Amino acid sequence: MDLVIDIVLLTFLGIIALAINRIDKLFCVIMLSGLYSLLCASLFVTMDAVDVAFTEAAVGTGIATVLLLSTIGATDTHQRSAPHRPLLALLVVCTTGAILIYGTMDMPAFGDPEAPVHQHVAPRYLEESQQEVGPPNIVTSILGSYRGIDTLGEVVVIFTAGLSVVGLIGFRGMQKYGDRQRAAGITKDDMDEHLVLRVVIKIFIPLILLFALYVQFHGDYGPGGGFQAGVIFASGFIFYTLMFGLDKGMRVIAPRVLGYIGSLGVLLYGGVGITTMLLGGNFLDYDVLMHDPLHGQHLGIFLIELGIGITVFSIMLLIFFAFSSRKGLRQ
Amino acid sequence: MISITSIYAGACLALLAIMGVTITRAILGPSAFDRVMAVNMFGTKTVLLLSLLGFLSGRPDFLDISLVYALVNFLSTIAILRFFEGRTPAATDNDTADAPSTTEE
Amino acid sequence: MNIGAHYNYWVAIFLMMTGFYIVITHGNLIKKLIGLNLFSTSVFILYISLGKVKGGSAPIAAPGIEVYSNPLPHVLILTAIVVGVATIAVGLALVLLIYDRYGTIEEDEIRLKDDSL
Amino acid sequence: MESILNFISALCIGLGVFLGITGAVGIVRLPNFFTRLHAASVTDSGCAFLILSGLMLQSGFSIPTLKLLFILVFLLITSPTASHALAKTALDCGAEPTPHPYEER
Repeated sequence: MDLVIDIVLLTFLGIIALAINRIDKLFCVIMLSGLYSLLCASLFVTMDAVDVAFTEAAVGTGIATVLLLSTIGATDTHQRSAPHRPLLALLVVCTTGAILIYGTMDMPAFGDPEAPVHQHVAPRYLEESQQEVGPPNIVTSILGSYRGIDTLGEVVVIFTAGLSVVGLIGFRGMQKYGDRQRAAGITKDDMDEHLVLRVVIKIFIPLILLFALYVQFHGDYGPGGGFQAGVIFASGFIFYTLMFGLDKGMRVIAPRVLGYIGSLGVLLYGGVGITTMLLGGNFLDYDVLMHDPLHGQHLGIFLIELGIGITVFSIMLLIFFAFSSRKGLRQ
Repeated sequence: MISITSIYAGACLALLAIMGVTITRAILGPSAFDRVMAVNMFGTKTVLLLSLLGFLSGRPDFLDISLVYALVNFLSTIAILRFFEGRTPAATDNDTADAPSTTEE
Repeated sequence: MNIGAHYNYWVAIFLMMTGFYIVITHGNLIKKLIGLNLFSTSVFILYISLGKVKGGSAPIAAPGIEVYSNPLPHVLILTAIVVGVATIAVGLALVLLIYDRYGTIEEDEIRLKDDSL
Repeated sequence: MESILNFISALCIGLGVFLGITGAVGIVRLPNFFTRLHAASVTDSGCAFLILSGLMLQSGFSIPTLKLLFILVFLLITSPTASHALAKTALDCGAEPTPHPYEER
């Protein structure tokens, strides 16, 4: 049964990819890529990767769609050129694809428990993480403890990406927006038009934030963790900004503050590492944080997940603000 | 008496069929709003599919994912609607009013 | 040969090649970025497919469950997704800058407008 | 008791799936955007309600039931809201609901 669902979902993905290639209306392409990422996430669930599905749903579908839409809103909604040398490209692509498919012939069958991937470190993670690290969610144990330095790298990458986006496009023209609106003669309060949406969103924003906190702190026991919680927390603010305007959104939390908060997250993560070194352990070796190694691990993972959550939240929101100040989406 | 698991499985298959139809509508259009509607409906069906999958695999603890889906689906719909506002019908009506300089493939 | 045994890998490769094709043939910068996104997603699918164990369950320990899927690819891909979106965001920021400078997001038109290219 | 509960839950899921399929037929066959939106949004809410209630009956008094309830409430509120906003935006952007769509085709 799982296999049937798997095959059908994969086929849908293939169809959507072809359609994305064919269609030259960028709006439609973005809709399809949203669908694509929803489908991907369902596929990840059927393949037991619940944490990944969680992230893909929150990040791939939510944030990516919003960013793409604001970009085409600020630039151009149509693709104006035909594909460039399609036959040559097709030849290259087919050759590469054929070689890759030839390569899969020697790969172990899908789901084979004897495959080499499952022989090396995974058995240790599965069998001993309960005694060594503690959380029932093994993905969280690996993310926070076994591969903590790796994750620190990723967080720094996200932080850098946020800085680059702000450095590249900044928050152009946001102060003048009110004046421009008045100059253009838009005095009508368009909030009245969306009474229903406004009320519904107002009710939901606190619940969304609460849910984000639940995802953050329940990440040890179920799917979730800092990455997902950060994005969900940011999406609460994105709802508010989309509905009530960028000016009001920035009044709730200013970009400057977001920059500070983002750095704080990275610092918290790195600080835990430094602390463990000062206490005599290795970098990010949480065993030394408390008397009992298991408690130390728990505290360490809690702190670094918090750091991840804070950074991801502030950077995602910062990127959203930067893109929104381009007025691709009407605020 | 049919077992409840086979009911779940049947419902999953039916939902997959519905999702297929929805994808067709999203690809064919014709208007941009049809696509938005299709994406929205697809999102709801995904939420249901994921809930069913949880019960099918016997671990219904992962419903948080469905909740996130519902949330994100709503978020993207709102973003799309904000994208449309203040645009002329020509910019939104995909297949009837193309920009004049568009070159078809 | 059993189709189910390699279908995941084949579709992942197909998606990867479609993304590649979009990146190299289309001149529109946003379309290129979406192609890149397809490409990276196909890698995610490949990794997660490798991690699946038949009859396994999600790697969250619970009483009464013996077989779990391999959690390592999940960790790698989880962070890769977030980094991927951050990358796309930087790419889109560059697209916005290019649009500011040249007034278009088509490669051919940019080339026409700038002699140094 | 068990079998009665199973029967009711199967009935709910079956009805939900039926509604879903109706909606899918609707968005393919109906002639213009507003009629399609009508088909999609009405069945969407009904389908979600029935399937999720069916699952809730299966999971008894537990955390999954609570989560399902949250999903249900969220979908029941956001789905009609999204449809409303979509229809409103379409209307503002110049899509006209036509009284006799079949005759114009």
